[in-house]
Amino acid sequence: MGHYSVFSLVKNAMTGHRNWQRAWRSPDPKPKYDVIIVGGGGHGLATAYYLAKEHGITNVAVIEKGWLGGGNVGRNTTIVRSNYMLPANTRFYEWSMKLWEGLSQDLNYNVMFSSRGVLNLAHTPAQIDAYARRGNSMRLQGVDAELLDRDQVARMVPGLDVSEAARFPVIGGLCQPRGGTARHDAVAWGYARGASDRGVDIIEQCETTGFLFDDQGRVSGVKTTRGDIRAAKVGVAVAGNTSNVLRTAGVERLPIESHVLQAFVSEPLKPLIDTVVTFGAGHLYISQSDKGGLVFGGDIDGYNSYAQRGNLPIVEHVAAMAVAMFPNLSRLRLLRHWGGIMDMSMDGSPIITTGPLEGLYLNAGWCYGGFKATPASGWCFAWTIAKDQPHALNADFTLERFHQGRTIDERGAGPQPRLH
Amino acid sequence: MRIPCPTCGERDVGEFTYGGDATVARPAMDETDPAVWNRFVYDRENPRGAHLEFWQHTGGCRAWIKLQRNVLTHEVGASELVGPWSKPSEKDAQTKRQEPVE
Amino acid sequence: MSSLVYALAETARPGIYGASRAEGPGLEVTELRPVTMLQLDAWPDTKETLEAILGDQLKLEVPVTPGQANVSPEGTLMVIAPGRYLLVSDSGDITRSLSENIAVEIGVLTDLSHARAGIRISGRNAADVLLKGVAIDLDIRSFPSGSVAQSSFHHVGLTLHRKDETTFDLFVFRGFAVSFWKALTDAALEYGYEVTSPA
Amino acid sequence: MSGYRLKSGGLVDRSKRLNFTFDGKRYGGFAGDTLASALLANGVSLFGRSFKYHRPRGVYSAGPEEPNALVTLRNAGRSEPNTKATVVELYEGLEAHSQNRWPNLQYDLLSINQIGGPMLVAGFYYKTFMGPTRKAWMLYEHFIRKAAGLGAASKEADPDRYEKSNLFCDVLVVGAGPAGLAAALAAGRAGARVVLADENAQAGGALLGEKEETIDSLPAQDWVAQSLAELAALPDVSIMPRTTVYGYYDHNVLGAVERVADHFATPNAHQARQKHWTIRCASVVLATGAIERPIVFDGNDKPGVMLADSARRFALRQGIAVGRKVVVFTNNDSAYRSAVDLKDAGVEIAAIVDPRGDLSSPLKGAVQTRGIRLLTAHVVTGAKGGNALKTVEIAPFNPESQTVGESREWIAADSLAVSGGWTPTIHLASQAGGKPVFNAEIASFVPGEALQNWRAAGACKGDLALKDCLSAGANAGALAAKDAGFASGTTPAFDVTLPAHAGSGGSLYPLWEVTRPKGPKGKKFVDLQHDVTAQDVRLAQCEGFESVEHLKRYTTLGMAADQGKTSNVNGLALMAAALERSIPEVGTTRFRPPYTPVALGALAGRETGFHISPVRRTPMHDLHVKAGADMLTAGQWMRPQVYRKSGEDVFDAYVREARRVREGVGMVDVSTLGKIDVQGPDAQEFLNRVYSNGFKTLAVGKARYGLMLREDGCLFDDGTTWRLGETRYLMTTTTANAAGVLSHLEFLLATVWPEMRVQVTSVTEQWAGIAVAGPKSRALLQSVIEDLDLSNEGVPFMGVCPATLDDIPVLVARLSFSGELAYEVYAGSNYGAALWEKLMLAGEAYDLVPYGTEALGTLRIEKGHVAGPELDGRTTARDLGLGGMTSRKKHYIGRPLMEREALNEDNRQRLVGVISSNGTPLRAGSHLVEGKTAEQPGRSLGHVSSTTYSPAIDKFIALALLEGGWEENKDRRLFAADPLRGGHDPVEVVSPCFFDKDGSRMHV
Ligand SMILES: Cc1cc2nc3c(=O)[nH]c(=O)nc-3n(C[C@H](O)[C@H](O)[C@H](O)COP(=O)(O)OP(=O)(O)OC[C@H]3O[C@@H](n4cnc5c(N)ncnc54)[C@H](O)[C@@H]3O)c2cc1C
Ligand SMILES: NC(=O)c1ccc[n+]([C@@H]2O[C@H](COP(=O)([O-])OP(=O)(O)OC[C@H]3O[C@@H](n4cnc5c(N)ncnc54)[C@H](O)[C@@H]3O)[C@@H](O)[C@H]2O)c1
Ligand SMILES: Cc1cc2nc3c(=O)[nH]c(=O)nc-3n(C[C@H](O)[C@H](O)[C@H](O)COP(=O)(O)O)c2cc1C
Ligand SMILES: [Zn+2]
Repeated sequence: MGHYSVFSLVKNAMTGHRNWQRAWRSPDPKPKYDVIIVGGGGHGLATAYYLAKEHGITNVAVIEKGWLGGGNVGRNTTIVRSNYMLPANTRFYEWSMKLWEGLSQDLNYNVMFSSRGVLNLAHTPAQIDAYARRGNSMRLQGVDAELLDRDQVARMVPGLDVSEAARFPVIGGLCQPRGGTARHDAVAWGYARGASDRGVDIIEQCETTGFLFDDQGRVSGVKTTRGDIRAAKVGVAVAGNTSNVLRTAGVERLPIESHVLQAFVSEPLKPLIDTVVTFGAGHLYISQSDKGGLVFGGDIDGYNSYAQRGNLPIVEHVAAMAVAMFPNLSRLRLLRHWGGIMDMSMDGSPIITTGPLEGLYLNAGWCYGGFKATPASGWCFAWTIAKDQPHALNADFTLERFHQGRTIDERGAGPQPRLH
Repeated sequence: MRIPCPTCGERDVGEFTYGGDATVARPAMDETDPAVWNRFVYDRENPRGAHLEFWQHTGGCRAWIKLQRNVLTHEVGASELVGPWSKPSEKDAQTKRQEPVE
Repeated sequence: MSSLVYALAETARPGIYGASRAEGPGLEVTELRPVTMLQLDAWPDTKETLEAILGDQLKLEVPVTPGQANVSPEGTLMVIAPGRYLLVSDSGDITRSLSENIAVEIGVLTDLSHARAGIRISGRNAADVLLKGVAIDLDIRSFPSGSVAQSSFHHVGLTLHRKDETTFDLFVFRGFAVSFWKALTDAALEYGYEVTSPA
Repeated sequence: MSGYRLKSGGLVDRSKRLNFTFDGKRYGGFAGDTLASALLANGVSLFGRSFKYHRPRGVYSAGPEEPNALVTLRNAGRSEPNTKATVVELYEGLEAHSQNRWPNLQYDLLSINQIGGPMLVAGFYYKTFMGPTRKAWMLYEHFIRKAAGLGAASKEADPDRYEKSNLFCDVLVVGAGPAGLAAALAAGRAGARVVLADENAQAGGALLGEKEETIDSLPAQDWVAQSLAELAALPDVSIMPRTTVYGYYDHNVLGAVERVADHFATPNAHQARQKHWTIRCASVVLATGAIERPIVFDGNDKPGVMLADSARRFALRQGIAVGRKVVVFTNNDSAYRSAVDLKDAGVEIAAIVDPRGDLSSPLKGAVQTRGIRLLTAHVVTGAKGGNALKTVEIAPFNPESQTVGESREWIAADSLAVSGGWTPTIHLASQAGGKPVFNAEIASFVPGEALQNWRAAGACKGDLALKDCLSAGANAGALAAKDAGFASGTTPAFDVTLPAHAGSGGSLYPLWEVTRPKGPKGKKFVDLQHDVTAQDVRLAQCEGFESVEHLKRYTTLGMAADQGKTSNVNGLALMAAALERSIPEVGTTRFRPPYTPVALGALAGRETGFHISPVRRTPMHDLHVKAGADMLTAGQWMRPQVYRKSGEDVFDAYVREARRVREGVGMVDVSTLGKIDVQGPDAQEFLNRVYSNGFKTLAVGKARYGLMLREDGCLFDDGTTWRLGETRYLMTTTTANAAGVLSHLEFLLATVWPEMRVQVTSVTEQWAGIAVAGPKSRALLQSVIEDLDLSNEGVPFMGVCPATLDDIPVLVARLSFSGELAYEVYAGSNYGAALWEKLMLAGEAYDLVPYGTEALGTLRIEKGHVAGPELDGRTTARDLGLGGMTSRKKHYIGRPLMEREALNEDNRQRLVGVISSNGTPLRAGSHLVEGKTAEQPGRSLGHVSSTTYSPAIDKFIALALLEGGWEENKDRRLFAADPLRGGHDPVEVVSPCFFDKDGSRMHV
């Protein structure tokens, strides 16, 4: 793999850009690996990367049923933050944030991590209290957070309707200055390139259809549309498709439902919104991509779905919220909207664990917040697979916690996936 | 998406609130084994296809219904009322019902 | 009674508003102030019994299917769900006489007289205005006179009763009445509308 | 200067002159012009600058597929960036500006990007900008963002209005070209309710302005007029011009936007600018036509290069010659019509360049009789010019070997009309779930299998011949009507005559890219709007971005505002070539709504701004407002926070209010509490199952506080339930959970205990509620209630009795949230205002204060009563010191999982009282820590949930959740840490009840 830099660009420009190497190799699957990761999304690729980089395990295959990065990593609104309240979440997402901060350099791939700040708006004193609780929790764990008043919010986000006549007047907000966005596709490609370069085989257009078991009943590989592939350990990181993949291993039920979340992008505009702004009361979050499109999203459609497309009520609601928050957006046009299938867990927090079967490892339950988790998720999952036990950072993200009553319920919504 | 309400006919999805998987069997009230309750509360098949689910017509007649819906294609099948009115009386059966699309 | 203050007392001010049309305003909007609104619920095996009592007391034929209403001098009876009826009446005594006749074994009565605000809209654009919020096919062939629907408009739940081709009675939650009125009349601006004194 | 207005022809009204400006310069046009046609008529050829390289760009098409001619329309709050000049109808006073250029359109400094061009290839930014420091990206990003984007958004609010409505029909026909018209006629004649929508101002589609072809012996235009007249006469057909159907959603729900007033300077009073239609129909006919495709060659983006049929449309519709000397470059017959029609209109056609060696003789004849130079077996290899096209380079071509000859010729031309074939407009069909299928004959994709009830007809389906469009349209319309239940008669046959130069549809020679064997390798654009070149496509392939979806994301091909309408097929053809695979093997990227971009305002409609969510008002709302209360949002409700007197701030006001309650009497509007009528023979048993505490022994005329758990054993809600009769209860819930509790109860009755005879109905709106609290509450109420003895005997604690207050029938319940002697007085909502006023009046003698939610909070915190901040969805009854209310004797919702070990560990965070030790106000959201200093606070042991100044004990107090609970911690010195707001103050941990622990005050 050639090193990327401005010099490599100049050099290749002179030869008509005909000598670039593939970003990642495209090998045929070998019959056997040390580790197979099912799912070529952000988490699967990051896991492979860190297995190789941190644990020296390079005889690894990442198996992707479609094209790499075609899942949620390629369809999310790219918000990166670690502004969580519950300690298990805060420390995990903060580790992710730290990894984000050096990711482009680490990968030698510009993932355009832009720490432009993430601002959550508050509309009632009760919301301020709740944000204070969360922000203080962050600060006590060494994470940056600021509580802003209305004027500070107005200065930070010009164009935002902060008038008192608004239906839900803005009275302040919780800001995480280090939060921001990253270029979603680049994250997948960068990890793929990094992993491939370290020896990981990335196998696209290869769907797992079942699992192989050894005499002891341990998972010993996967059946795929490109034949059986053996491995001592199989990690599953298939986001919205978790239930289906595990079903083929005989795990019939999980504390997960698949729901559709939509995302939206406007026509490209000159810089207009410089921060990530979220309006929790109205279920809206908005930022502007470097290309100029306003990228925004709202609540999930609210019903189980594997369709990767949503319906009009959310489209209309999200537009209405966007225009209410920013009355100057009204004439701007929606360019495209799409959906992704999320693995909504029963408490809204993820699962990174050994099991539920011998030889199997599970990474799931990311709901609509797993993009920001990509580095830490891969890092922790790699650790868990390599050492057969969780790292302290993911020790709480077990599968047993639901039955035990040790849920990590940031929203307090209880076992109702559609409410997390 | 349009959802057939056995009472009101076909209505927009926005009038309904999702109530989750209707195949999970609720333990009897006197069941005391937490494992049984845990499975009921937390564990879902989450199939990628035919699904039987609860919806409430909160923006209409408030009925809880069971709906057959393919969660991959969003195709909607039959719906029926749940609860005391689930079995329509003779009289009701004769009257016009919205035929759910198959 | 002087102590009664209806939800739209301050809001539904008579006058002509919105676009002026040569043909006159496209619709008329009136606050309704029925004396009694009563929800009646039968048990599955007492539906016929309750219907008989209702028919008898209200001197009307109880419609068989949800989604229909019948009107008599005693009031309007709407069937809004299986075994569930909504009675709107100008009689103040009807609640007592019905409750005397309906034992809990037959059904229950819930007084909603204060829980809803009533609005009548009529005129050539009445359906056009409603369609801006209600996702129900209001074509007279699909939703003939006498039809009843429960739906929502501008996120406010409403019960809709079509009296005739161009007249609809609406009942909404009282607390939302002002917001609903504003949304409804705002939707009517392009046709012009006249507000008349409460009925 | 190249384009000009022809002496005659077109559908414009030459008697109606309209003035407009572009970049501040004044121009004139005619009614019926688009902004693009009017500018062309004025000889303007430079419309804008491209996205990345800032190359000069002109008009490329005459429709919604336009990639180049994007302008910012209107100004201030009405300005609309990225507007396609080709779809803007001209109106008097129109103002437009070019975009993405600085300082001006002619001389754009960023066109320097063209020099860096070789480096600015697809994805270059992934490979650089990573140093020297980790944070350096933030600086690069700043400049990249500025350079990117196209138009600039207004900073002002949009003054216009948007409407939304619902539309129901049997058959929706999208597109009013020949296929759509025929479909609408067939469906309409069958009696179906038909809606015919077309994005253009006039129906007719490709037939607009068409004179030479005839349908059933009528000139095409007249046939259109006749068809429209017939449709208009059918009672159940509506024709919707200027209406774009942009999205096809589940179950035949489609979104459409009608541009009601975009063709005016401003909408009329009360008129919407645009109207959004949600269309629900039984079946759909997609007759959306086809879009012409470019061919990729060096300089194919020069202003003056455009689609051949668009050049013709400008002539036929607006009477415009797009240039003075036009070269036509085509690989199929359709562009011959452009050449001939332009020639007949008096425009010089310098040559027709066609890679095909052979042409049908009528076609050849039509060209030759007009003396047009015909260069078969030739291709255009390049176009040159600065801000306008100057010359076109051609070379011989061998269609068999697909090779370009070396000899070159330069032809002077100011316009190059290109046709690479036609791409069916399959967007809606694909959105609806039909996977596109490749049709080799037209070298493009056509709609796949229909998964919903729709059918495609006409050019949209790949039928390019008019006769086929008509019959397919009629057929589709009839079948659609049949699906909706309307039998139709026989579908008509159409008799069509075409001019000789119309050629035949099926003789396309697939030609995607022309490459000079030798000579300069200039930029060849595939995606004009995003500046994606043929080289970029090959670069993507070389780097392994081979899947079409990777190609798209890596190069941004098809991701611009035109969503690749003119570029996608070329892009995948080039990728297929690079991979040496077939085009269908490469496939298309996924189609998504909207078909063309939709204003957010139109999607929002009127339900935005203040109307985002309705306001819920209590019956006393207006009185609170009149009394000057600060109103606060609580969900949808508005509630008085405090009734401030002049000079008071919120603190002063709530302290005064709370103090008055403890000393005298106060009253608060509690109408927002959820109220549910629970009735039926089994109501008692039902309540006993849904509450964690016993309800079997509740007597008629008494109330009881109850706890409701979620299935997982955590607390869900609390409230009092009043037994009003043998089988009738009034349940109250918290304001926030009212809807959730009702649904929960309904769910249980429907699914778990359908045999129970219980009815639950929300009566929240039926009752106005006022809590009258304080030592003098009894006296005050007794002064206005005559028919009820309010003494301890008459209405004991938790007693509920009917009474009359003046003429108002009320329910009086002796309940206390404040810990004082207190009553809740309920009356029908329409009495609420009078009730409040009467109490206010009678209260004068008792110095009654109205109090708001703030004082309500003070009073309950003093008493240690939990509310929303404590019932946060993670706490259990035991956590909140309410373990005693969880029965061990019965089965109830939530019990089995509540008993799980983890929910009962002693070190869980549990409710405590907290007192500020140093008199500093406590703030909700602070955390309790052990560390003595703000610098070293240590770990969070819990958090402060509700705070107040307590007038009763003259201290700043709070409720908090703390590991281990209060007894464990009562001797510990803890600190309330508030790093966010800069506080770190010592606190004392106490029992959560601060005042009147034995409750004697409320039992008097
Ligand atoms: C609209 C939307 C907005 C979002 N916004 C944000 C946000 O702003 N911030 C944030 O942090 N998170 C966000 N998320 C969530 C985030 O995108 C996901 O949580 C995260 O990407 C999931 O991890 P992943 O990248 O590994 O998943 P994916 O990219 O979905 O990867 C899973 C992969 O597994 C593959 N796969 C599935 N089954 C098989 C099989 N049988 N065999 C082989 N391969 C298989 C899939 O094809 C897929 O490529 C959003 C999600 C959506 C849909
Ligand atoms: N000879 C050729 O090669 C050739 C090629 C293409 C077209 N044609 C001719 O073009 C005509 C095609 O007829 P047709 O009826 O199929 O198509 P059409 O192009 O005449 O009509 C389609 C109409 O649909 C509108 N439309 C497209 N998408 C829309 C949407 N989402 N919402 C609203 N409106 C939308 C278009 O603006 C257009 O007015 C025939 O006359 C055919 O001969 C010929
Ligand atoms: C952050 C972000 C920005 C996007 N910006 C654009 C854009 O500018 N133009 C565009 O056409 N699509 C854009 N997309 C959407 C993609 O085209 C695509 O719809 C999305 O990745 C989902 O894939 P699918 O539509 O192929 O299923 C963007 C997506 C994301 C996640
Ligand atoms: Zn219903």
